[in-house]
Amino acid sequence: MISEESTIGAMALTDLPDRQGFFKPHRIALMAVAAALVFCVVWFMRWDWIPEYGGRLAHGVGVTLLMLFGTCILGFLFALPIGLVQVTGPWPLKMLAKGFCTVIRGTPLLLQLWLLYYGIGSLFPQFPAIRQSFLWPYLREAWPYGVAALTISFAAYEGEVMRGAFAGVPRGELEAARAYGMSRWKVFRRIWLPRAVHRALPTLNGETVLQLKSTPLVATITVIDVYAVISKVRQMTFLTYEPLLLLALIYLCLTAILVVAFRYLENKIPTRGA
Amino acid sequence: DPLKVGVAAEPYPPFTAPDASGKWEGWEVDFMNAVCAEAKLECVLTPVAWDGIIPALTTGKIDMIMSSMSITAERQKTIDFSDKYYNTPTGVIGPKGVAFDATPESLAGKTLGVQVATIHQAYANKYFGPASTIKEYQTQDEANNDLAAGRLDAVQADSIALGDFLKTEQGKECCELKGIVKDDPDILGAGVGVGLRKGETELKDKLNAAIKAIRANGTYEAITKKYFDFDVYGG
Amino acid sequence: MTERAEAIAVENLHKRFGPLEVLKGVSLTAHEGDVIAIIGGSGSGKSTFLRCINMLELPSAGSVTIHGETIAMKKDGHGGLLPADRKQVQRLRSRLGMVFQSFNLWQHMTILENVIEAPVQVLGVPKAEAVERAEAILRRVGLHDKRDAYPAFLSGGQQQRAAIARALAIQPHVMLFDEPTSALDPELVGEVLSVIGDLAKERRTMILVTHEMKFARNVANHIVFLANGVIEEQGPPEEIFGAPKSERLKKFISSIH
Amino acid sequence: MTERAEAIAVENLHKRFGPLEVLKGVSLTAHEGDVIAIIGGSGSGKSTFLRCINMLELPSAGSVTIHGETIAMKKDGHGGLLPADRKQVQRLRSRLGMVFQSFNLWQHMTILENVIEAPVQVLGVPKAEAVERAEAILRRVGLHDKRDAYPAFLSGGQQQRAAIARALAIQPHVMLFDEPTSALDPELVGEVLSVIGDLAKERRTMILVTHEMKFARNVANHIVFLANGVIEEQGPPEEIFGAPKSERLKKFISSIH
Amino acid sequence: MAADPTLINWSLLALDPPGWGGVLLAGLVNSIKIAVGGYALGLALGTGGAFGKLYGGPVLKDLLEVYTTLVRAIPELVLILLLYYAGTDLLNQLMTALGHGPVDISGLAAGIFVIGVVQGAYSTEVLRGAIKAVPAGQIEAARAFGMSPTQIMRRVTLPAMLPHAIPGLSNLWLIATKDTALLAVVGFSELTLVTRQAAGTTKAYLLFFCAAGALYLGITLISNLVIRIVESRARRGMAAPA
Ligand SMILES: Nc1ncnc2c1ncn2[C@@H]1O[C@H](COP(=O)(O)OP(=O)(O)OP(=O)(O)O)[C@@H](O)[C@H]1O
Ligand SMILES: Nc1ncnc2c1ncn2[C@@H]1O[C@H](COP(=O)(O)OP(=O)(O)OP(=O)(O)O)[C@@H](O)[C@H]1O
Ligand SMILES: [Mg+2]
Ligand SMILES: [Mg+2]
Repeated sequence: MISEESTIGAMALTDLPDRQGFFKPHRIALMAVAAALVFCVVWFMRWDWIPEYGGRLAHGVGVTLLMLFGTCILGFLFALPIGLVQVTGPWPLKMLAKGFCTVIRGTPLLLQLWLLYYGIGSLFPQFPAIRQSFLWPYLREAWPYGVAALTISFAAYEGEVMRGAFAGVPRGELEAARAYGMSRWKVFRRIWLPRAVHRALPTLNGETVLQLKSTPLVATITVIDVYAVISKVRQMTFLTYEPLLLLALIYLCLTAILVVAFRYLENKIPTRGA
Repeated sequence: DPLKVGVAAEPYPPFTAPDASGKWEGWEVDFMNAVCAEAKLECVLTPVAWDGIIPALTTGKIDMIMSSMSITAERQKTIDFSDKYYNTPTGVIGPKGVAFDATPESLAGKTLGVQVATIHQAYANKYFGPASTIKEYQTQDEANNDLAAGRLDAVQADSIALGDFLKTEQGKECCELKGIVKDDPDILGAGVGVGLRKGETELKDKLNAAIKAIRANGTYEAITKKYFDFDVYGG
Repeated sequence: MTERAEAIAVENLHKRFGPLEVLKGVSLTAHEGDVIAIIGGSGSGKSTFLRCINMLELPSAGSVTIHGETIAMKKDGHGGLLPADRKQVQRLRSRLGMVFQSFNLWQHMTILENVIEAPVQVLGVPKAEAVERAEAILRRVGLHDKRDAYPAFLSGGQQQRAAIARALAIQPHVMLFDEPTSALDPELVGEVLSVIGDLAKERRTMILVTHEMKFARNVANHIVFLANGVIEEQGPPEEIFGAPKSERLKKFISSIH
Repeated sequence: MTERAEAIAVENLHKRFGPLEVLKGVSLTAHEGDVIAIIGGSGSGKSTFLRCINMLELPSAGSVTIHGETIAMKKDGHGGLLPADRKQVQRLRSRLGMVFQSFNLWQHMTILENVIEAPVQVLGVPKAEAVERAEAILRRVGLHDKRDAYPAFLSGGQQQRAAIARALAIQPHVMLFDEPTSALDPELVGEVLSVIGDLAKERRTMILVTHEMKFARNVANHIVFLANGVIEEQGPPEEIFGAPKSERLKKFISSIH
Repeated sequence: MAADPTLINWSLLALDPPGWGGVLLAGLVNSIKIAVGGYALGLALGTGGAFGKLYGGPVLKDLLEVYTTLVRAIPELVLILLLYYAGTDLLNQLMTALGHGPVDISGLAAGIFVIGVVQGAYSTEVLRGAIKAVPAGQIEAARAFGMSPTQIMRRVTLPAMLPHAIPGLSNLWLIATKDTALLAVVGFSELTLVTRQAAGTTKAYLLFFCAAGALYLGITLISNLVIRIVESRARRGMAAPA
């Protein structure tokens, strides 16, 4: 597979402007223009619907965040073995992991989502055993399918990233650990894993932002996330732009929060150079 | 330039649905051809996502909507409508073997599926929510499918569309009509009309005249016979 | 010299990489307090030899005895050897302090964390005690003020000293150094050599691979000249540098200056 | 020496990086056939001086004259200078062959392509002719068999020779070398120095920044000692190395060995 | 559900009606058209953007920063909706203001425009990173030999940055092919939408989703092959092929 590095670089969004030297004359002019634009948007467009939908929007943001964090954490847990196996595993597992990553990364998430929900999901009720099982109340819902699809997708992309991260930990550092008599598990837990995760953090940041941007797809299988709420606003008010602009703003804020949070994590262990 | 007639890209049989060759057919497609011929308009059918069909009209991507869109006061704030060209009651279907009818009391606690951005969604929200859980689907098809799959307890929709579903293999097996909902003209509207941009009165007059003409000359009846065994024009 | 205990005894060590036989039967005994310098041309197998001692490289044949305990090996079925008892290897390794040419400090830990890692995780020293000991060692190598810095922010010489501190922290019976100065600029070389010189003064057992002949001469009590996978010549520094016998060694020594 | 034409004349060159004044008025004249070696401590501004000559670094004040043609400069409004005529700079640059410390060969071109690039693209030499000339030069620096190799696959010494060939290909009036050997190991150093020595024998004008005093002494006819941004002392090698006058130079020379 | 769910009705995939294979292939062709067009547009925008960001004036740099940040932070789905309606709307208003009638924007053109704008932001960053990865010495050497800025760009900067840019650009291509699926939400009949229509009409959801998945996967795998060839060509001269 192709190296992910430069795309991730492009998607990482980690270079926020620094505070010093931010305010330059031309920036102030640009900001004035931007402020004027915002003013026009606020003044000339219709925003009276916001109070009515505020509660639902907040709820939608909650669902979006739940989807995001739930699937990122789950997906990451799957990604660890998928990445590790590709670096050190026996070849059948290696091929399996590689195949999984290729197939998932090679097909659109939207399609995977529908395949799970409308495809596989609609087969379940044909088996009375499933219908009667304790799982059925969950299988009836849409969100488990959304979580499953997003988790699988994240695991595949992140598995590829972790493969690179595991492979990229300098051999010497692992050798040093072995030379001091650490057991294999200890080498993994104390040196290999933390080093790999640390190396992967910037990439992880980019991938999490991408994952955030994938969450609105679950709206197409009836999960009411913030995107679905906005769709509803659009349908109820017949406004074309205003709800979409608000939605863009919401995602912008969520992205910014993610980027800042990851920044904080990354800075906990400083690195030098590129 | 030919006029672009917007139709929901999601299949809505028996009114609009693509066949395996990608050609659109159904009652409404035939109706469109007849009206356009009558009004001497050159029309091309243009599939648009139902979700964005009104913005598509207002931003000029299409010139009219013929997609089973009911005339409602809410919509009339944004777009204009021709006279109605069909009107059918709204029904509720559910699985066989479970007894309930189309009343709020009877549906309370159940999960009801509707298609987004339809009068049915508005109606269900007003009368059945929040006592019933209302799930919104991009297409009627998906709602029907989820009902068959047991993920829904009931589906509310246009009775003709539901009837069509109940006639299918899948529908026959699982479900039946539970009843017709109580009418509310404010929401359920005064039938289905052709959606138009505001201010296009000339086009609107032409269409109204054409609808009147094909109803008078028997074309409307001939088309309807192809698909239904009753009159869809309604009272 | 004979009454001191044996710290390390390597016997008839062979190592091949595929078709290439790098070590062709090397035997070496280090007694407690010995400082042995291994010299030899590039590619002569010095690093490989050092790495075989703590099983970072598995020997193809031969045995390694550390403090009287021989590492149990078994055949791997491909003509090589495998450690019979992984636990034993781990235990014996923790008696050898290895200092790598490229330091190999763990980049995600501060210097102090690097130094206490092996004592706490491998030897089970309580953390407070390990920290106390680590601080003493860091003070000794002159790095106490850098204890909370991450390796990437240290100069080469400082990193090298941190690596030595890390190796010292497990109170090893033997220190193994692989070209401890080759990655450093001349100024830093002096800094590191003085630390190693101090260790030598304490009569700590050390085996070092080095290209710094002057240093080898001053610090080691025994010089081993490796060439073509065998020990071509060995002896006290005066002999090796003053009166080399083999042609190869003569050539090697003359080429240095 | 006075009747030979002036190849390069630098007058009262100043260069500041922000608050730091690196060159504080340096003047130097190289006549045709001169081989001038610039020596000095690290950070004394040797590289900066060389880079100012071909305007890779823009001087803050002063003038550079190449073969009688002075580079026209104008004020940049921030207290520095800018070339008044970009075309002129490009033209004059193509008379100077620069050999960088880190070679800077174009990695995406073969050695031959590297060598013909400037003649074809800048001087407009027909490709066939450029290839012919390039092959002759490559043969001279002993790289003819590597002409179709990419730079990354050559050893350091070979890359350095390729860089020299590339500079020679534009038949420069003056060759500028920035520490041509500092990135090489001792074996390769000899290889490169011998090529430069050959050029010196042809009486080609050269200005070189170097740390190899022995070489500077043998090859240069004029030594310039830079310290703290000014020429502290200059003269023929015998004087500079044999009878240094300034304290600083004395100290510098004694520190070399 | 069909009477016997285990029986797969392969005839549904036949190329001629009543099989849906032909429709799927037409959708695939549409997807590829949009992906190619959008990718090309994105590349053009990205090249301009990258050079603008590196060598442009302060105002241009800031504007490009806003463009790339916004586009990379907002979900493609939302961008597609915004651009699809707003983009064509603005264009029409512009045309009207200029005295022309409203132009007719085909779904294809709109799709290419939308994907292109999204891809442009990512390409900008990929290319910028690649250009920055070219060692400064390479460019300095070119300057020292008297090359003009355009010569440097043409002869050194662009070819030298290619090996750095290709992995990123390849990934963008794969993303472009998959992003076309999002145009389903605006009713453009690309592969995903026609799959949904076919599945909805025939109720053979699994069959059609799997078939579409196989087609997408096919694009990816073929692309990977081509990319590998291109990459090995561009990387010639680079040590240690990764
Ligand atoms: N993992 C390996 N696989 C194959 N060959 C190897 C491996 N490690 C080392 N070698 C080869 O073994 C020989 C000896 O290597 P070694 O690193 O021990 O040399 P050295 O004496 O340390 O040299 P130097 O002074 O350059 O470090 C070399 O020819 C090297 O190429
Ligand atoms: N682009 C720059 N910006 C700021 N300072 C610089 C820059 N380039 C060089 N300097 C400073 O100018 C001084 C002289 O640098 P220069 O590279 O000319 O030294 P040098 O004599 O070549 O040293 P060396 O022998 O180490 O190469 C140094 O202090 C250096 O830090
Ligand atoms: Mg070695
Ligand atoms: Mg320098």
